[in-house]
Formats: sequence, structure tokens, C-alpha cells
Amino acid sequence: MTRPSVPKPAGVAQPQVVTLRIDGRDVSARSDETILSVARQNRIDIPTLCYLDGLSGWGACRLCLVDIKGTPKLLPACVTLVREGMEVTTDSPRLQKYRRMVLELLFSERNHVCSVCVSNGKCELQAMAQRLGMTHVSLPYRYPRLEFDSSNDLFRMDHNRCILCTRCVRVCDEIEGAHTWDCRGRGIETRIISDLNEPWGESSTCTRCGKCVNVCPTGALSQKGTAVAEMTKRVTFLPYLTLMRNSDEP
Amino acid sequence: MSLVAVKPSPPSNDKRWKIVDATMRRHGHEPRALIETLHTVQETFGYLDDQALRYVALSLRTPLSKVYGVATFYHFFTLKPQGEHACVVCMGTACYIKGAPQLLEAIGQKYGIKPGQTTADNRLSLLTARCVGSCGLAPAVVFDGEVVGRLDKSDTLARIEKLICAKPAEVQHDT
Amino acid sequence: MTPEELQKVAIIEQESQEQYDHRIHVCMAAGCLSNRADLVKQQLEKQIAANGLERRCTVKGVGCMGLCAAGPLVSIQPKGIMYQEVKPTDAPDIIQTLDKAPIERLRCDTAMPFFKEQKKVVLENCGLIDPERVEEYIAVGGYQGLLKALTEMQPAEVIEEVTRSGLRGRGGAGFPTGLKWSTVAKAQHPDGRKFVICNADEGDPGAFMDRSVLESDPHRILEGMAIAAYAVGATQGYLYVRAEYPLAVKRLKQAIRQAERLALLGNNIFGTPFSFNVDIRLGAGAFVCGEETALIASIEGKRGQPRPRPPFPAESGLWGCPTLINNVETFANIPPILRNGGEWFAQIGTEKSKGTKVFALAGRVKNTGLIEVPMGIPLRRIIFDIGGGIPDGRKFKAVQTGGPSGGCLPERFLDMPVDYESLMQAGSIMGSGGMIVMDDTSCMVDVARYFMEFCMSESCGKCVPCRVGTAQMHDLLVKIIEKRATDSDVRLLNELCDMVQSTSLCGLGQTAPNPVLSTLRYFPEEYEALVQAGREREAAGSNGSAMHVAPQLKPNSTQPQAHVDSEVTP
Amino acid sequence: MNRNAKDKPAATKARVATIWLDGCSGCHMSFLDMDERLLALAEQIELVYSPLVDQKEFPPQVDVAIVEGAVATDEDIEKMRLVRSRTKVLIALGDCAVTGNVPSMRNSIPVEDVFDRAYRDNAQLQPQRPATNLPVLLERVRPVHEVVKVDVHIPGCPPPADAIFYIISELLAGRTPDVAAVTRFGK
Repeated sequence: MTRPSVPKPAGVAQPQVVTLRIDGRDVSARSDETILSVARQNRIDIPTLCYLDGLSGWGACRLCLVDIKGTPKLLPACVTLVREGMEVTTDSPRLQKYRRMVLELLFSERNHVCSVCVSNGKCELQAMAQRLGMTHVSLPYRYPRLEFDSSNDLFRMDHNRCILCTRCVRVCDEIEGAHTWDCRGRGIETRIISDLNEPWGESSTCTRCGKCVNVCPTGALSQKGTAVAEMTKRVTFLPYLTLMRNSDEP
Repeated sequence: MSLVAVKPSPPSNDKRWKIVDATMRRHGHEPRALIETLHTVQETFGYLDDQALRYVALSLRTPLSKVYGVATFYHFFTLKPQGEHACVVCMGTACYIKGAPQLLEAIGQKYGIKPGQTTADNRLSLLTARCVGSCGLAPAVVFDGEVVGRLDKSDTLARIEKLICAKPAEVQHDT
Repeated sequence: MTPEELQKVAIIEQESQEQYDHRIHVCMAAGCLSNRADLVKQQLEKQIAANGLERRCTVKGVGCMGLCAAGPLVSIQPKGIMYQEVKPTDAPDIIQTLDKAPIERLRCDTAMPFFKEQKKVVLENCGLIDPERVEEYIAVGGYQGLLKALTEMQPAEVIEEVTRSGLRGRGGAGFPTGLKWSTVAKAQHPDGRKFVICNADEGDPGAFMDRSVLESDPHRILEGMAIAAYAVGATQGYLYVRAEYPLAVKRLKQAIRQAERLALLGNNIFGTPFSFNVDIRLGAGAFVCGEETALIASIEGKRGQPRPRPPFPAESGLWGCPTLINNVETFANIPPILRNGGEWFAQIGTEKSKGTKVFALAGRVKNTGLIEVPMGIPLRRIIFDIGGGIPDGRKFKAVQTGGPSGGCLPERFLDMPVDYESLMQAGSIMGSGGMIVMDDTSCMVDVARYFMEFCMSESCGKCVPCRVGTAQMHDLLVKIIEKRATDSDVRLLNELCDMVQSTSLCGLGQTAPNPVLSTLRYFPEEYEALVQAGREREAAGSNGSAMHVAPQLKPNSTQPQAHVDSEVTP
Repeated sequence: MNRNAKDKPAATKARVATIWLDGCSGCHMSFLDMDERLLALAEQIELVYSPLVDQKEFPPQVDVAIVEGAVATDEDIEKMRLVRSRTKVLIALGDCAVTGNVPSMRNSIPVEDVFDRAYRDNAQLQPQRPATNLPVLLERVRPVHEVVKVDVHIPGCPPPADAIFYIISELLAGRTPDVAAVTRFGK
């Protein structure tokens, strides 16, 4: 089991077995599981970007929003716990429209030029666009002028391709324990930073473990020496690491 | 290997670090004291520089990037020293519809600075506030901490002139 | 402190007040202070001393009297005379006429609708007591509500009383306060800790209700918080207040010290087992911290980014413990509800919106200032009777309520009653109480742009719809205002509004489209006119859209050539 | 191919045009990569305007216009307006036309600086800016749909020949192709 991704409500006793309905199918689950995890166990794939198995839930990309009967708001499947009798709809024309718009917003936010990207063909954002049938961006592109940090001798950070999913921040904090990464600023000006907004290569906390590079869904973080379409990421280490750590816990 | 945290020493001999230390001590040097501590640093030194952020991070056992993230998330904090005088134009709704943008433009034109900037001679910083809560007196401007309401362009510019021309030596004659 | 001692403090204070023939109140709230009310007070004190009237007259600084537009305000009690726009030089006249007829040129008519139409519950002490002295608060019945709760009622009974009052959260959404309290009361945490937080991070541009209450009657908030803490079982409270309100912070700090000195905060209050402490936490300029989970993150020393709910703070809030968060005005309503009973409160207002509401009336209206009116009063009475209508002979166009989360209502809603449901139905919200009046000189598309710019710069940046969506909507509004937009841009704007509203993580994003939606709905002709102007311009200059072309690069103009030459030649 | 504008098109054949804006011509190459399938297509279409044929004026009454490249100059804007006004179905072919792609990488840099970089900083001999009889660079390179309405977007850099063939065939057969199933950005 992965580490708990949501703060547990106070005073909750042992998890119980609940039954719920996802996309018309009756499924059973433990009451401390998220809708996303239960859906995936039942081969219902809800799209995600900021979520990564093995890291805490963040609930920010909004791709995994689902419709829950009786709840006026759409809720993120990655951090919403299942409840007895829940009726979840994971796919509908409305959800599809919103998901495509999330992608359009991400593509318009920064300068994603797939054809010259190290992750071309292996990028989760690119794959998601294809999966959700997004063939163009109807919103105006914003074309911000962004930096490129190649001060680290092993890796590089290209802010043009960052979607602020914060997987790097979370893996560095939760798994590696270095907390080299964080976000500075806010809103559309938010940027990923290392230490006190210093060049990555000069970071006094980075252990150069490369976990952040491997969990990055796009070409924002990559290994040096890779050219277009050459960057392959490996994230399989994460669930194992998490499993090992959790087994140490009482 | 010893894991006992060594208490970091202040970046300089400046006595004012004692004030910062006192705030951190009051909160038991817990990471949760970060925002309160940054408030104290800014109140004491006027702004937050790298040296101060590093010291606070070490003292509160908080990652550097987290400290920087918090310091830049909240707009009340500034990482740059301000000019000798500050002019804060309120951009609250009431002030906005009663002409605050025009005041801002007039100041910007005369002194060649945009909101958030300081003049080259370091005399004046121009800032905006989301609302200073003096909506009844819109448009309002805060000159070095003093709220003045119902301003027009010429009043505003005259007040700034008075503010920045009051050289330390002349202040006594001024009052 | 015992109940008897509280009574004694009240009596001593009342007697010391009554020994004066004249009590002169000078408004020392931020509005009047910025008009140099402090100098007025100084001169009045000097004049009293000069005339040897120290035993008959006293001068005190009080909180907001409401009519900020006419400040500095001075009132003479117990006669009830009010003077407006008082200058320090008026002090001699005021002192000399104390026993005579009032000075007509300074007189402010207290019979005018501005004062008569109001109903004061939250602001009952504002302008009457010196906010810097706890004794004055006690003399007007302060801490009696807490006393009653602690000594005569069980926590459940307190919640019942609040539920009976029908009070709804004054922070904006109008969630029933009693229900919120009982949820927190029921929630359990392994280590037993619970917290009460007062949200005083008033961030709406154009709203200053909370600020006035904090500056004018700080003990009322402490009392409200203590009652809430008793009801839900909390022992620690936090006052999260804007650092941009230094006066409010100073008075709150002072009030906490005074209350601690009199054992009205601390251990075993009134000799009961109930203990409660309050700490201040300074907000640092992030509107999003008005959102409960972001506020909690901020108190925990983190970036003020909200997290998805559920779990709600009532179950898992500060440090994971059950946490009650109410806004300043909500807490300010609690002491009178306890003193007078929930039924008394429920008599005021409408069926679903009980009590009164404080508004910060501002913009293009004659009487700007702080007002408190019973729920259900029509907008017209607020704007034209209390507010005195539109100045300079201009025409009313719209009224904006609810700040960046609210909307702009046109003239046809003027007779609508002001309550949660009616405002919501009309496409706005009650919000925390900003009420900005606009006349025919305001461009509504620009107003929408103004609020969108605000939301864009206040977005925390965590979720995609709010972070990028507000920026995109802002850019589209700019495009419309600059007459560059087409019909498809307006369509995109509409789609974005729907998407950002439905998919954003927290209330900031979910409500950010409201000012756009309400202006699109009520002032479509203003959008249409700008788009039409763009169409005409496009048609006129069909040889290329000039605004996208860097004009200095036109090859047939000689300028760039010269420019290049001059730079290339060494 | 070089027919008079007044001639009526053959009743059975669709009149197809291809346009080359700011792009590398790779999409046209991919189009040609359909190889022998071009012959099959030729039975259904008539190429009335293209960089591949000798026709200077964009003809009227075009059924399908396929655009490669991004809109980068004032001339591109005018051309696209003309194309749109004479075309039934407009297809944006490839990432440059769909997203701006590589040409748009200059968008976060002021045009002045772009010129300086190209004609001054990197010039060995006689650094100077070309200034006569050239289209004016737009401040920002834009995807085609930001200038005129586009009916079908085919992403890819370039889109594979198979995808182009499939999509055109479907359109000619009067069906709506599932573009996303056969293409993606950057492919």
C-alpha cells in the first residue's frame, strides 16, 4: 500500500469495507482508499498528471475530477476517499470537455514545443493530449520568457516545459528527504526553485539522486547528454521504495 | 556522527538579530514559526535578504527552498530593500473606480518608476496595496505609513515632493 | 475573576463615566485618523485643561462612528450631538459651547437616514466605547455572554442557542454557524486538541468591516471566540489578522493582554474548569488565505495553498485537529446572542437570513462609510437613503457586492431585498460586506477586468484552472477592452468561466468568474459594443492587423534602416 | 493544372490546394511520402494550387486547402484570409500550423532582438538588416487558427504519411476522421 495521501479525519478507527458504484459497476473497497486507487484496481483508468503512485496526493491538475452523485462539486479522485454507497462517474462529455481544457491551459501556459523536446514520444502531457483527443489549443498561447538551468553537471531544468505538478518537490521531500525543490511566487508567476532560488548545480542540499528527473512527467527535468526524444524516465522505483519505508512503520 | 543540531550563529554582530532570536525562541524554534519570524526580520531590517533567509532556515530547521517559497508567496514580504520613502497607492475597488489608476500613472510618469520599483536615487519606492481599508476616503494613498484620502493627481505629487525633498537636515525647519 | 468582580468593574466604570457632565468622543478609527482626528483630540484636551473643565468634561478616543466620508467625527454625550469634519482649530468653539446651543456649522444631523435606517448589533459599541480599555467594554455589558455561557449553560446548550438564532457565517458563503459548531463539537481527535480560529484576514478590495470592528471593539471578538471555544471544546484560539492593519493588530494585542490580566482569558475562567488562550498570527498579504484550508496552512507556517476538501477543517484542520473557523463579524454576533437569546436575534432579518449585516459602503455614493442594516432591507434604501444617492448629479449604474467573488447588479435589482438567497439568485453573493456603487462613468468590462486581475495575482498557483484560467480570462478581457477581440474570444471567455468555476480547487477559483459572468449577463451591450468596434476596425484596416505588427519594422519606412545604420556604424 | 480561374472544376474531383507558410516543408515531404497512394488520391482530387505545382494565384472555389507552417508575417495573414475566403474545408497540417511549433520559439523574444541575432550578431560580412520588399515579421508567430477558422487540425512534426492519407480519404468519403487516434504533437 502506498503512504496515506490525505490527512485522515480525526478519530477514524480501523478501516472498514465499503461498497460503492463506479461507472455503473459495483465495487468494494477499504474505507481508507481513494476513488482513484479503487477505480484503477478495477481497471477503470481515470486520467492524472500530478498524481504519482508512491507520492502524497496533491489534487492540483484537476484531470482526475469525477462526478459524485449528490455532491454539487466535482472532486479529485486522487485525494477523495471512498464512502459507503457512493456513486461515482469518471467519464462524461462534461468531464471530457473540462479535461481537454485543463490540457489546453497547460499547453498555453508555457512553451511546450514537442518536436524539439528530449521527452518527445515519452511525455505524459503529450500522451494525455492524444488520449483525450486534444488536437489543438484554442486558447491563446502566453509565450512567457523562461529560464533554463543547466548548472547541474548531471541534469538540467527547463522551465518552459514545467507544468508545476510538484512531483519533483514531493519526491525530493518525501522519498529522498532532501527538500531541495519547492515553489516560489504564486499564481501564474509560480516557479520551481532549488534552495534559495539558486542554480541547481550550486545547491547545498541536492544529493544528485535523480529521483526528481525520473518522476517528472515532461521534459522539464532531464538528464544531460540526451537529445530530442532520447529521455526515458523510470518511475518504477517509487512504489517499492514507499512499500519498504511503510513496512518499517509501526 | 552526532545528530544534535548546533545552534547557528547570526549572520553578523548586529544587535538586531537578538530581536529575531527572541521571536524564534518564543515559538520554541519550531518550523511553524517561519511566517512569524519572517515578519520580525522584515520589521527589524526592512526586508528579507538571502543571509537572513538562510539563518532563519537553519534556526528553524526548515529547508531553504521552503523558506524562499514562503517568503515569495506572501506579498507583504519583500526581498529587496525599499527606498528611503514609500508611497503605497491603494488599488481597492473603491479607490480604483475613484481614480487610483490615474494617480499611479501620474506618479509613474513623474518619477519614471512602475509599481514595485524604486527610483535610481533610492529616494522613493512606489507600491500598490490590494486594499488599505480606507474605502470611505477613496482614493487613498499611504505616504510613509500615513494614510491620506480623497487625493487628486496634484495633491499626490505635491505630497510626494514634500516627502522626498524633506532632507534630514531640513526636517526640523519643516515642522 | 468572579462574576461579582465583573459586576463591580462594570459599576465602577459606569460611575466614573457618569461623573462627567460632558463626554466628548473623538473617532479614532483609521478613516478619521487619516484626517488627523488625533490632533483634534489633542486640541480638545488642551482646551479642557485651559478652561479648567477637567472635572466636568472628559475626552476619549472611540471606534468607528460610521460616516467616514465626513470625518473626523466628534460626538458629545450624553447630549448626543455629533460634529463632522472637525478641525483642530474648532476645539475652542466646541469646548466653549458645551453648555450652550450646538455649533450649527459643524453639526451632523443624526436624524438623517444614514443613522436612522441602521440597526446596530455588531457595531453597537462602535463609536461609544474606548477600544483600548476593557473596563469600558465591561461597563456596556461586555463578557456577560461568556459569563452566562460558562456558569449557566452546557456547551450543547450554547450551540443550541446559536442554532436557534439562525446566524449564518458572515465571511461570505453563509453556512449556518450552529451547524458548523456542532460538527466541530462532535469531532474527536486522539490527543483531544481542538482549535478556534478567527479569520480576520479581510482581503476583499473595497471592504473594511472587519477592520472597523477589530479597531473599535476588539474585546467583542475575544468574547465571541471564547464562547465558541467553550461550545466546541477548544482551549486554544488563533486570531489570523492582516499585517496591513497595524492599528487593529495593536488593539487586539492590547485587548488580549487586558483580558489575560483580568483572567477573562487563561486558565479556569470565572472559576470554571474552562481554559482558553488566544494568540495572534499575522497574515502576510495573500487573499487566498481567506480560504479555510489555506488559512490553516498559513498558521502552520507554510505557503497559503488550499488543499482539497473533504476532509473539512471541522474534522481535520490545524495540525490535523478539529478546527472551527469563523469570520470576525460572525464572532461579533455571538456575545449579544448569548446575552439576549437566540430568539431575540432571530426576530431581526428575514426568514432565511437572520440578524443584521455590516456593509462597507463606498464608491460613487455620497455617504461612504460603515453601516449595519437588518437583513432583507432593499438595496435602494441602502444606496439612496442611507448612502444619500449618487453624487455630482450622475446616474446609478451598478452595485458590486461580494468583492472578487461577487457580481455587479444593475438598476432593476434595486428593490431586491439584501439576503443570502436573493443575492445569490441575482448572480452575486453577500460576501463579507463590501458594497461598491458605480455610476455611469464606470465601464463594466473594465470592472470585470479589474477583479480578474485581482484574482490572477491572488491565485495561489496550485491548481491549473485557477492559475492559468484566471490569466487567460484576464488577457481575453484586456483584448476586449482594447477592441481587438472577436466573437470567438467572447465565446472562449464564457467557456473558461464555466470551466474555472466547475474545476478549481478552492473558492477563489470557483468564484473568480462571477464578476465576468454577472457583467456579461447584465451589461452584454458593453461587451458587444467593444467587440463591434473591433470588427469595424478590422474591416477598415483589412490590409493586416496593425497591432500585431511591429510598426518600426515596416520595410518601406526609412526609420529602421537609419536606426540599424546608426547602431552598426562604430 | 494551370487552369483559368473561370473554368469549372471536374464534377467528380475535389479541388485541393496546399499552402506553405513558416515551416520547414517537412509536412509537404510527408504528404509526398504517401508514395503510390498519391496515385489513388489523384483519381479523387485535383491539385489546383501548391508549392509543388506551377500556379501563382490562389484559385477560387477550392474544396480542401491544406496549410503547412505557422503565420509569421503580414503576408501570411493576408494569404490565409484569401485562402479561407475561397476554401470550403481548411486543414492545418503539422505542428507549425497547429501550434506555432519551432517558428514560435522566437515569440518570447522581441522581434528586434531576433533580427539582431540573425542579421547582425551572427553575420560575418556586412552585418545589416534586410529592409526592402520583404514581408513584415509579426511580433508573434501564431498558429493558423488564431488568424482564420480552421476545420481540421492534424498535429505532428511531421504528421505521418499514413495519417495524412487516412484523414484525407475519410474527408473525401464524407466522414469525420478520428485525428487524435493517428497523430500527436511532436510525432
